[in-house]
Amino acid sequence: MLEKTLVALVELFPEPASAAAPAGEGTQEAPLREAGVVATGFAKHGSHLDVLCRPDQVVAVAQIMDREGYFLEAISGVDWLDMQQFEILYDYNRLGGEHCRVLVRTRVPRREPVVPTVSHVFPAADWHERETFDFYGVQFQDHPNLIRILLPEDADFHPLRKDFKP
Amino acid sequence: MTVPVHLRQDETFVLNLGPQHPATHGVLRVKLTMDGEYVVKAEPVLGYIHRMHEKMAEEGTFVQFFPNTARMDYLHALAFNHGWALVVEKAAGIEVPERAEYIRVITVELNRIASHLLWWAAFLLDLGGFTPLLYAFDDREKIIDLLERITGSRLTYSYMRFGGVYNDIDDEFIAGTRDFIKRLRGRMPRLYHDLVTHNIILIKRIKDIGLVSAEQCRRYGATGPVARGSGINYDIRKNEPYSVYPEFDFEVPVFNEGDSMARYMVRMHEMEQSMRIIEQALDKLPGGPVMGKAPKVLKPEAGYYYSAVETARGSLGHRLVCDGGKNPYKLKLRSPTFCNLSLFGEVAEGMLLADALAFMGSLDLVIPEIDR
Amino acid sequence: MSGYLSEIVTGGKSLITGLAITAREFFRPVVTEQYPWEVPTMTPLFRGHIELIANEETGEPNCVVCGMCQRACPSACISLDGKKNESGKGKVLTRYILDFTKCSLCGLCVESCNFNALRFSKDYNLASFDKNDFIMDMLKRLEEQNRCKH
Amino acid sequence: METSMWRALLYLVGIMAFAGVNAAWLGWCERKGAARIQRRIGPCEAGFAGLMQPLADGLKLMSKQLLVPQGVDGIIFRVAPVLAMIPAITSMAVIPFSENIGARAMELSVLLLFALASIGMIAILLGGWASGNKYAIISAARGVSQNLAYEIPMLLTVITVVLISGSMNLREIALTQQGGFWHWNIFRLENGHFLTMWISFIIFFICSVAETNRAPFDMAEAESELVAGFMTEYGSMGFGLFMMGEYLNIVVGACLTATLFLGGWDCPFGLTPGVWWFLIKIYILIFTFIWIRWTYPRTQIYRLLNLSWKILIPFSLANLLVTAALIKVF
Repeated sequence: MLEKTLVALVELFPEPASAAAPAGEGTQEAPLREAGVVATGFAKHGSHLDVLCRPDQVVAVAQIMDREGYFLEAISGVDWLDMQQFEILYDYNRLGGEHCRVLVRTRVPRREPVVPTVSHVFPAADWHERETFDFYGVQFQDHPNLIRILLPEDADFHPLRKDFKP
Repeated sequence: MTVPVHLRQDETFVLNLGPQHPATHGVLRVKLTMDGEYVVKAEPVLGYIHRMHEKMAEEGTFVQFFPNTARMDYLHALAFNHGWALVVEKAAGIEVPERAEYIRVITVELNRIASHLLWWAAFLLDLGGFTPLLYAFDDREKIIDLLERITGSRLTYSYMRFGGVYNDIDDEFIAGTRDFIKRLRGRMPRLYHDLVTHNIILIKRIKDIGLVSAEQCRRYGATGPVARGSGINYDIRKNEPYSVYPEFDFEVPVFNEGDSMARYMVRMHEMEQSMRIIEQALDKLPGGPVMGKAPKVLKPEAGYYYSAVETARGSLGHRLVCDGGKNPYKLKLRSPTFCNLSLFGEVAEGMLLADALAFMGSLDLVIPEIDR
Repeated sequence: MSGYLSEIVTGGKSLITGLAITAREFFRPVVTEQYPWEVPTMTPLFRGHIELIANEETGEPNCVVCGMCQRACPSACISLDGKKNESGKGKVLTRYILDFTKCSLCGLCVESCNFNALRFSKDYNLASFDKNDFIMDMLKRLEEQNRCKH
Repeated sequence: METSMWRALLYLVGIMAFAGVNAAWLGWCERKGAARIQRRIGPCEAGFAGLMQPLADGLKLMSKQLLVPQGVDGIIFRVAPVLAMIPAITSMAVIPFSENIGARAMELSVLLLFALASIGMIAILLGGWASGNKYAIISAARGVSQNLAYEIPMLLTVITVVLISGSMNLREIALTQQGGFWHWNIFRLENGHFLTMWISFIIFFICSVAETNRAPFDMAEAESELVAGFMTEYGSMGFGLFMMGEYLNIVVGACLTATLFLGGWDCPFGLTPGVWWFLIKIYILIFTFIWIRWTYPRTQIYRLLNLSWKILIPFSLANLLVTAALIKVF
């Protein structure tokens, strides 16, 4: 299963996947890894594959995952303040059958954080994306109704941003 | 069997189910557009008990997040403790002694039975039967007393620490657990199954109500008893074995009908399986310390970490991002009921109000876990 | 037609067994504890609000004002300070305030104190109309305990 | 019967007292019975074993303020609870408590009882509609369709009883059943009625439970779905009157069942007939009402209507046919 997914994902990124970066990259690593698929140890990181892709490829990856029979477990946002970037993490996992969890990451500049929505592929994403928008202010293009889900409607702040002062 | 009925779109009225409503366990509001008694569109509105646990995680150190974990799903608090302990132990590479792992499994399974008992009581209350609640609470009280003996609190436990558990279990706890299991096994067939499961009124009330297909579960990411009720054999204790679960043999109850009755039977069988796990864990309980060595101030290596734990309601995921500091850089809590509820809107269309509530009861919602 | 009849028969039987069970329960003894008259006994590890431990002879708190519990608490309920000891070898506790309204009884403070100066008390029925009653002064409570002990 | 003023006045006071005491203390019986089934104690603080609890509840209800929601038809809002009480009390005038205790033995008393029962249904409709609350309107619609669905089988089974005892007057019906339980309608031995009468007893009992909106059929005030159904907007004595109306309906239902099937004031062995036997029978029946309520979950509205239209009515029709045939044959 792992190889099948790996093969399916790799052909999505034509340029060679540089596996130079260590398993996870912290904020201080020098060369920013461009798009690619890296296998990470499950015991340590809890996910088998770590995919970094450009924002516009997110929908393509979601369609591949849907075809492979994965389900979308969670969408989370990370605010890398010092690199002035938001990072959106998509967690895909298998329901039953051989276990394989894939983490898909994409980075968007902090000033205009826009990512295409995957809610038409995975309806589960609808609420998760609304929550990421609610806490970080990431705009998901053509999302059915991108309004706040947890915070009151008239809240004008995004609490999980690192520069949020209560 | 929701009779295929022609819903007149124009003559609908909006009915607010909640936030103060007896059937929503907590403060969930569902905006129902109704045509007579049929639900045309159901849209859950969340956020009435949102406390921003994820920001609290970023403020405090790793250890200081333990009280928060118990406040999200207070019915299965120990599984949330277990999930948080697992992800940080994975990140920081902390060893947990064998005895602590066994104690964790025993207490988590006891807490799962307590959670299922309370779900069963509240589900029957939604359907109008008041007496089963008292019988279920009579049993649940025994578990709560047992867990209070060793953890110190009754509902929101902060019992686990990185590298083990807060304090050891004693023989009185072991004897008490064995008595409890014998007692519940004696009461289960008569008070739970004869009085309720085989009752024709209940069968008519939840059979073929709220049909959820396996494909819907996959697209909405529903896990736990909701998925197992629709034929998906996915239990994290079996599929992604963690802690010492591989050492116990237990089956995962899976029903294919996908209606509320299937979810009901899944949970009833799960109580039985949890009792089997507890008995095996008590038999194989090793000696030794309960607290491994863990550094006072944790600074896990930077990176992306994920741990999934099987709670009574589904797979609870902790997506942790560390930047090498002593606080978690980012913690996303993937709560199972958040995804289970997201399919309510699609399934509840065309249902009667009474069926929609029976369906919501079978989803086993805990609202603070949805809102976090 | 047969399904119709068999359903009525099985349905009727299940209703009768239901009644029989509740009837038997009707005559069984009561299981509830009559709270105001029968008071529950707390288990040894029960977590009430924290209190100071004093060594037996002098009745002085063991606390050396190191502030570890103040830092360990996730919701910053503990505030304490002390002054230099006259004989110059350490500090003496002068003020130990616990804001019990914010405490979540997680036990990190008791765990972090390695001078055996904190423990959980056993009183559970704390109720009052005024929030300030829960801003507890631990030193005063210790003196009362010492006074009523001898 | 001489119709002097004193007799009418005496009966008026007697029935009002009977109704008042029953309405209040049935609440106490219900809470004690429910508690015992759930193995707890129930009210035991107010007075000896909680006997003063209904008084305490009554005073509390009276001291509360009756809020009339804004923009609602005030008159109907206030009339609805009273309308729920009237039929329950007036139908007690016709019930034969014993040989010589019976306010008025009218010729068509059975018919009067059922006419009054449908007034109770109108009270639910008015109460639900007049509160202007969406939950109340749904509950009113449910209450009406349920009462309608359960009135028909009830009438059919009563016709079988009237066929056997030959008269519509409750006193005559009770008189024909005197002398030992084998004379009671439920076990009627002569010309083979015992075959069909216990079926009509069961159907009648189920319908009386459904008439009073209780137990598995409490669709009108379904707590978990419709908050409090048609009583949602009612505050103090409005709610109080609705509750007392419900309890009095139970008493009337129990009296009717006892008179029609269990031989009114007749002692099981025909020795000492009297009003105490009648009261014993009523309270046993009332206990079964309570017992059923705390055992079963609630049915769904369509199952409930299916139960009536698809099962109860065909059965009661067949029952009526067989009874008529038996009378013809023997």
